Amino acid sequence: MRFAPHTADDIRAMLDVVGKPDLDALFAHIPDALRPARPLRLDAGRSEDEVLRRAGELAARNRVGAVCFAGGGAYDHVVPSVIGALLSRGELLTAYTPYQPEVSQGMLQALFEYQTVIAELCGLPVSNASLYDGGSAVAEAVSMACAATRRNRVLVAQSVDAPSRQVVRTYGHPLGRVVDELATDPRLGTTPVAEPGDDVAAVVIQQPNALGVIEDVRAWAGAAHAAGAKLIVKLDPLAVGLLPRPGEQGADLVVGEGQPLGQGLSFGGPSFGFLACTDDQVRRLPGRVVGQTVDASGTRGYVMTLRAREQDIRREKATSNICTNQTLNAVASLVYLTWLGPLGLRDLARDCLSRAHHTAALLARVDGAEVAVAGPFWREFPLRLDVPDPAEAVRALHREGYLVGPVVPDGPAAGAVMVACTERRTRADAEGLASAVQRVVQGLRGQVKGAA
Amino acid sequence: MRFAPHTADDIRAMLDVVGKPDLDALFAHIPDALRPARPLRLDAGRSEDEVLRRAGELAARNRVGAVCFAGGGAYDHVVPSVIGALLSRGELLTAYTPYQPEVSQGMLQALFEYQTVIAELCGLPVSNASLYDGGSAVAEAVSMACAATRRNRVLVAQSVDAPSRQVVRTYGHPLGRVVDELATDPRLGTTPVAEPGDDVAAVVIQQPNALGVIEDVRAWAGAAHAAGAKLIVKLDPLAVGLLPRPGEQGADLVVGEGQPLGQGLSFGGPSFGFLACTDDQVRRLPGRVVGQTVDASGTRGYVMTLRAREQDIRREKATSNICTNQTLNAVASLVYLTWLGPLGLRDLARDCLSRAHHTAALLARVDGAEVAVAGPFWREFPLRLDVPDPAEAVRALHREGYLVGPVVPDGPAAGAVMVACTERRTRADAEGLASAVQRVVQGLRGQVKGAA
Amino acid sequence: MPVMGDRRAAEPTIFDKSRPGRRAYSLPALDVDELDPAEALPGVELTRVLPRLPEVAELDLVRHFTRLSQRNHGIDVGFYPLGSCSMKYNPRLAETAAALPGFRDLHPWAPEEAAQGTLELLWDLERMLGELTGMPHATFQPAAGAHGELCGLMLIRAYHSDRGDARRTIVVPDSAHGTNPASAAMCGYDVVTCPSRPDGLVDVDALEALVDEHTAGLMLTNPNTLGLFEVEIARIAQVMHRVGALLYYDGANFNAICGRVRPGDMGFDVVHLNVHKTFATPHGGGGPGAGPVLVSDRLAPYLPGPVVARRDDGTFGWSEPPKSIGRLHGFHGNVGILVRAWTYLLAHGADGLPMISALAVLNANYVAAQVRDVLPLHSDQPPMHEFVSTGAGLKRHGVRVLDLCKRLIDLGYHPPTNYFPLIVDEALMVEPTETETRETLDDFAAALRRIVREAAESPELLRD
Amino acid sequence: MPVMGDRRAAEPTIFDKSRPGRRAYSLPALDVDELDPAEALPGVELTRVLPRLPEVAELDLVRHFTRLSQRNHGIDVGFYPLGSCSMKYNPRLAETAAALPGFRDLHPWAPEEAAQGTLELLWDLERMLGELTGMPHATFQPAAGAHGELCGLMLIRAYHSDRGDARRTIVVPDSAHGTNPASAAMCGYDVVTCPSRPDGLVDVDALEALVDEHTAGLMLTNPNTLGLFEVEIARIAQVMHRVGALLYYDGANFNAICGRVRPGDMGFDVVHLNVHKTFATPHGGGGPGAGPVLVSDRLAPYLPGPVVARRDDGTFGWSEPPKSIGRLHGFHGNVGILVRAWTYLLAHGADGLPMISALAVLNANYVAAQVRDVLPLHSDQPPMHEFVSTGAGLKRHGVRVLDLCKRLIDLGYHPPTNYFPLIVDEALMVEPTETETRETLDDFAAALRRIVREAAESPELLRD
Ligand SMILES: Cc1ncc(COP(=O)(O)O)c(C=O)c1O
Ligand SMILES: Cc1ncc(COP(=O)(O)O)c(C=O)c1O
Repeated sequence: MRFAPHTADDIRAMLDVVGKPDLDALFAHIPDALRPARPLRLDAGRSEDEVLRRAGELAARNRVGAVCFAGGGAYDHVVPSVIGALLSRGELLTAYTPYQPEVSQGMLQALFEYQTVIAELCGLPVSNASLYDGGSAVAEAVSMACAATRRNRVLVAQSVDAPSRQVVRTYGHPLGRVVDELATDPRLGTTPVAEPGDDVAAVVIQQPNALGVIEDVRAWAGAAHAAGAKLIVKLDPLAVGLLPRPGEQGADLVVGEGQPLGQGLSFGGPSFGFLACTDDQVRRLPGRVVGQTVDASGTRGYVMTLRAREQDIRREKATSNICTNQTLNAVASLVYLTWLGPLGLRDLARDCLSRAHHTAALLARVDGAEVAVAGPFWREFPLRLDVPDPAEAVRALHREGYLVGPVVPDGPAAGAVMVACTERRTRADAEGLASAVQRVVQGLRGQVKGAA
Repeated sequence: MRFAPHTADDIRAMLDVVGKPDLDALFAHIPDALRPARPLRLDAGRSEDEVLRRAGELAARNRVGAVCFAGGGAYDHVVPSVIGALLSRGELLTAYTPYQPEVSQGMLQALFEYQTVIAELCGLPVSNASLYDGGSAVAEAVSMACAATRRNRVLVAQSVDAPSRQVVRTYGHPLGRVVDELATDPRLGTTPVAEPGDDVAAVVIQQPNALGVIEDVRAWAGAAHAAGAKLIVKLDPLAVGLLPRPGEQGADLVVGEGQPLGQGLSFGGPSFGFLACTDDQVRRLPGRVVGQTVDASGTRGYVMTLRAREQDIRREKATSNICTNQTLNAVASLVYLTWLGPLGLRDLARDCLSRAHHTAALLARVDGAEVAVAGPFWREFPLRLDVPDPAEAVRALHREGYLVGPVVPDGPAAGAVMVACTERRTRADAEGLASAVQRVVQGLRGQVKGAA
Repeated sequence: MPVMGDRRAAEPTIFDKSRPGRRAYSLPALDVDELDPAEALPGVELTRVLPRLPEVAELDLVRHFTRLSQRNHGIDVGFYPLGSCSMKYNPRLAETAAALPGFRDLHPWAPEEAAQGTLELLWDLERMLGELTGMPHATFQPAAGAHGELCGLMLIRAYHSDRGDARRTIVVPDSAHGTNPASAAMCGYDVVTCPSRPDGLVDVDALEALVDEHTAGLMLTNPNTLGLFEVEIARIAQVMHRVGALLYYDGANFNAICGRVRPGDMGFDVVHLNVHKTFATPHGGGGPGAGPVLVSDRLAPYLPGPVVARRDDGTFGWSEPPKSIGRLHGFHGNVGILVRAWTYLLAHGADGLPMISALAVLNANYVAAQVRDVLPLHSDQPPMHEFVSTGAGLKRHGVRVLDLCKRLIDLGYHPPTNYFPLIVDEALMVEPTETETRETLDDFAAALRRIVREAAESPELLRD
Repeated sequence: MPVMGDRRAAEPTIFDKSRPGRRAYSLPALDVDELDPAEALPGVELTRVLPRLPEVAELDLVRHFTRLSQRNHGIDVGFYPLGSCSMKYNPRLAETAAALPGFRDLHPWAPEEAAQGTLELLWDLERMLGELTGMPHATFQPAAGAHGELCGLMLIRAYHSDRGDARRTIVVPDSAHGTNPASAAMCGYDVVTCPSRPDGLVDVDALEALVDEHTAGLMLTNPNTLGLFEVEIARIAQVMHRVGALLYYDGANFNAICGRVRPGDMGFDVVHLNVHKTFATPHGGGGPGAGPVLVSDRLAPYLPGPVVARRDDGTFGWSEPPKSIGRLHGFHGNVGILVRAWTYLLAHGADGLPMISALAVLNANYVAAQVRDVLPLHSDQPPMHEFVSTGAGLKRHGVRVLDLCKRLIDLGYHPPTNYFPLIVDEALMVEPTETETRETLDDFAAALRRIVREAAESPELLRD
């Protein structure tokens, strides 16, 4: 199967124009020594139906039927049908980066609107046009803060999700960046506020944090600013239906993972990262920014601004290299936030709160299970299970039809299992989970006893 | 949940303009006696997620995982992904009938192209822009033939699929139309050619017929014409990858069920019916016809022609009442036929032939199973099973993971089970079916013995 | 900002783009012996030529239909006030539901036990539509409104015949949609036209004079095609029933009263609903729709078979009405469309449906209030979900409603239905539907007023 | 035929269309006790204002984005000869595959046993990409090409560090894409620019003079950004390897050689592929893409973890490379995009892939042959999948390549990449891709020739 339109006649006629005897001749100037010694070890091409059949077989091997209480940055929120219907339109799906504004006004305007809603959610004046994901967004924010403060040490709360902390380290390592962690309060699950040293470029906290607990952003902003450091908040964008926007509370940079905003799961990608900042940091923004303009005829229009920072321009001194990012996902989040609106955002955030607390109360009644933190949580909480291996408990619960996780990897709640309740998790789901947890804990405890 | 945009403010302001105190006042002139005595006995509205959850539950109760060897007018052919991607575009999906050509050129041109490919497949010069389905298309063709010949008796081969024969009867009954059936050759499964009486308006045969067997269209055209009758052929549109187009062989009207042309199954609808005819019958065509025109500026354009026949025009003397028909399905078939092209049509028809004959040979080797006709078949054939109740065998096979059917309702092959092989049915599928048939026949035979 | 490519230019046809040997298709590799057709089918005439279908690569196919679509208006693009069509928002959730593999991949001849989900859905739908119409029994075979009309009239005929009563005529108001008389003719009836009063309502006295023991029934749209509720419907029903005739309800305008007034309570005996109007299934440029027919108990035995039944064990199956008129469809009707309609009913429910009709009526009255001084309404009775104005006043400027419609297109609006109903001179039939915003309605009303002003001040603008 | 509505007019923003209280959303009914946030979260500061998100009904939402999309060009609409972007047909079958619930609904932290399908797919993809690049080990975390560059350079850095070898510089040709030096800078390297020869190829002698034991590596695109195959690549690799430096292959132009020449065989040590170019996953207006990185055995221990592994029992799971540089992505990369790329590889296979590159090269050469007399190529070496012409000759008419591009838009064409690569004066970089027809290429070449003619005959047409 191939998508090229060429008939044998086409090829002959075109080779004539080009002046080559055959297709291989187009490659004649490539030294023979570079050609592979043997034919490609790949199957022959397949028809659409055969490809989809194989895809269907593999897809069926993923077991996605479980009721999803999993969290850790990706949540089973409602994804309204309009998103797929609109984003699949060829004019959006098959466009390149809007380098040519005359023929890209649709995408440019959508990105401008996206930036506006993200800035609004973050409570900051400026947003870029998307980043790869939440993890790299934290790392990019750290780089901005280091550049702004000319310092090279950052404090990252241990209650920031582990993958993001790792990405910060990976990005920082070649640059000699020192990444230290702020311990979590063992009882509350929050990050106790303390003044950073004056060599610190930024403090990074997460709201709500990876244990689901709500941090005191305002206090942290005060502490960071007192030390001349930036406060970076990794934000769950749906939390602002309930909590103040971090920018209002003093955060200098607000970043996050866009998955909750209408993105579906698809194993964690594609989704997108967002980043908003204060006005003074605009020139250091990684990625693209779309601006409004007025053309010669007085018509409103949109263009990619800060083009001097684009990737087709040489920049040995760059602090960011992002070119292709996650435009379509960003636009999907715009569609989602338009669908949700301010009232929906509020209702959704409140529903998550009610459902999560209801579920937590049910689970707390199960013998051998307890909520691992005492601090205030919103949609997600760590559940400590009295079992030898929490990963085994996660697997056993999945076999019972319930997906939970991830397992908290470190810190005071290490070994607890995250449980998240979106607006989709019903009372019956919660009751089902509670009795599954009961069975699993009993079973796994028993196993150990049996083994002992 | 509702889709109306009205806020409470909107409603108030609009009622002011209209001069009504509240919404109920808009209905004040409707006599009270007409209002229902009690509130609606319906559930309260649901959110999108809840509706889709319920839809998902019901959809899951349909068991569609079986390998599909079923036929009888609906077949499991490849439906390429491009169809859904294009037909879901809002400009096509949410348009009304193209009454206003200035803003409907896209749909009009697509219908014009549709008519062109259908006429081409049928081997006749004219096609309309679609009918409801294959069954009603046969009935409409019969009406055309009766009007043209001013006769009111038709001969319908018993080898035309039973539902179509019933629709012809239903449509004809109020008009006093006499519908007689032509018997099927018990050995061959074809309809033996015989001269109809000179009171016969039309002979209706099916190509290939409902037993899957290929009829002699050319001979039937001769016989019908000799009696002054029209020959109506209900055509499987994919068969012309192998067989001559009926129009070439003398058919006056060619109709059919469009399902095989990229329509998917969806329990038999929506799909569409097609109808093509000779030039002299154009004014009697039911439904719509789109024609090409040139506008004042010399640009090519398209319009609905024969508008005098449209439904917004009074026509007590009508012979057809079709208004909304199956436009989007017709356009889907155009996309499909464009995807398939002449070479694909040929390859597909030949693949079906090879696969069906291979499967028939395998099944014929099963003890208690035999192909019920000796005539030449293409994609589909009747299989006679040595079981007391063929419907029970169909159910048992379905439980084994194979869908076959329908059961032939009448005629010499009555009680046989139809087995169809599209290009998607692999060798492994056929082998699986053969062994399932073996098990089922043994089991059901055994049951009777056990019961006896 | 400039736009690339001229969407006004004619798009070449797919045949113009075709080149011999190009292809988009791919088929599974043949893993059985390839047969020579001539050998496998001895004695059968085989084709010597292949149909001249287009030959293009997949990208060219995608481009062609993408570009055609860009040359088409739809609800998704803008306001679509086409009277008698209920061009409201088509919720995308319905598309998601219909595309579920369990619905999409179900073969029409699958055994009942494999089709329990769809059968239950249809049974459920029958209950809901029964509640809304006041008629408990349904057939889902009719594929559109006109198909439903034909079905309903056949039921009326079967009912009379069954009583040995061979009635000959169907009464249709002069304001009726063309499909009404056409359906009656297709059902072998003579059509008797009943005049409307000057205010557009049925002239009941005239009706009474028209009917007798040969009258099989009356077809009525209520609200009628002028958007007016037939307030004397109870008397109309009396008149018909008194001579033993039945009443057929054309559901095209059901959006005006859905959840508020029930055809059954008005005295109708049989109704079709256009789910592609009232229940927002997409029109698709002229279908597919669905025209389920609902009937009262006395017509139930005649319904086309099979119908959906609930068995004692709680499962669902097909059953054949005892005196069925027979099939009207080769399979079971446009089931995929009925799935969409079902989602619409579920989404709205008891609270949402009466709100839909209220807001549809509000929107129509709101536009009417803003234009009736320049484009007079045909009637003083308040309109329901649509209104009919006359543009006859423009004639003195040499301007026709046709010109007004073309001018609307210039201004970016799809024109309303025009020159229908026939009884109104220079009719303009506006149905905004409930899913349009006040701002859209204001802008549209302003555009109409502007055009009327232009007609007086610079008619040449409109005439060419 | 007229067209309704002016697509050139500015579309109001979604905020312009917003009205307080309008809504599109619907959420499942709350079936647990509703908590008062202030009570449930004592001591927590709650928001007092809601973000000013747009408030519109669902139809207005659908219309807004439908109308925006109509103001955008895409491959589906027409030719898109944007050099360095491989704007080829994006097969729709890939969308179908990625939308399968088994892929779409998989949670990133699902246990391995619940993710066997996707893990096997990624393992399979690693095998196929390994075969095509000649490098057997992959990470799928990079979300785009530039992300892959950063990853690859980090691997090079980790490799050298691990050997106690703290190298400082990365060499990048002056023709390189901007992301190359930017990635090097982000990885803490000093960038050394290597000049190109007048014919656009790397000046290997100059390169040799530039490198020493402080050189960590060289980043190279081959064919390079002029569309020219670096025929001396073997010598380049020798030069680099001799000083212990590694070679990074920027896969942006892999479409030219996929299935024919392998970076591994050319001497490269690490490569990224842009699946949103070579393997036709849709660009989405600027992403999502995916930039998987493949490496030879010696770099494998440093790959970001976790990577996919096949266990002895035939199941698949995650494993952590022993000396991993750590994560580059919060989850597992753009897996949904990788599913699409996998379908593309399956669909084409061993026979199709070398044909793709051949026809991509043929198409570029075909256009080049038709325009090189008026828009001279930068080099005499035959171009591969794209060519770079110079429009410098137009300057004497006061016309710039920028004007030529605007004129192309008037004529209905998306302009080629322009003013890149920087080393070519008034560069015009044309990449037709293999999915365009000869007719399209003929028409496009004719349009270019027409504009060059206009530049001479009526330059004012172009200048305003
Ligand atoms: C009043 C009326 N009756 C009947 C019909 C016919 O319905 P359908 O187009 O679904 O066949 C229409 C359609 O516009 C109509 O407006
Ligand atoms: C030569 C070259 N290298 C690198 C890149 C960056 O790739 P991406 O946009 O996927 O990050 C591009 C993109 O255009 C490119 O053309």
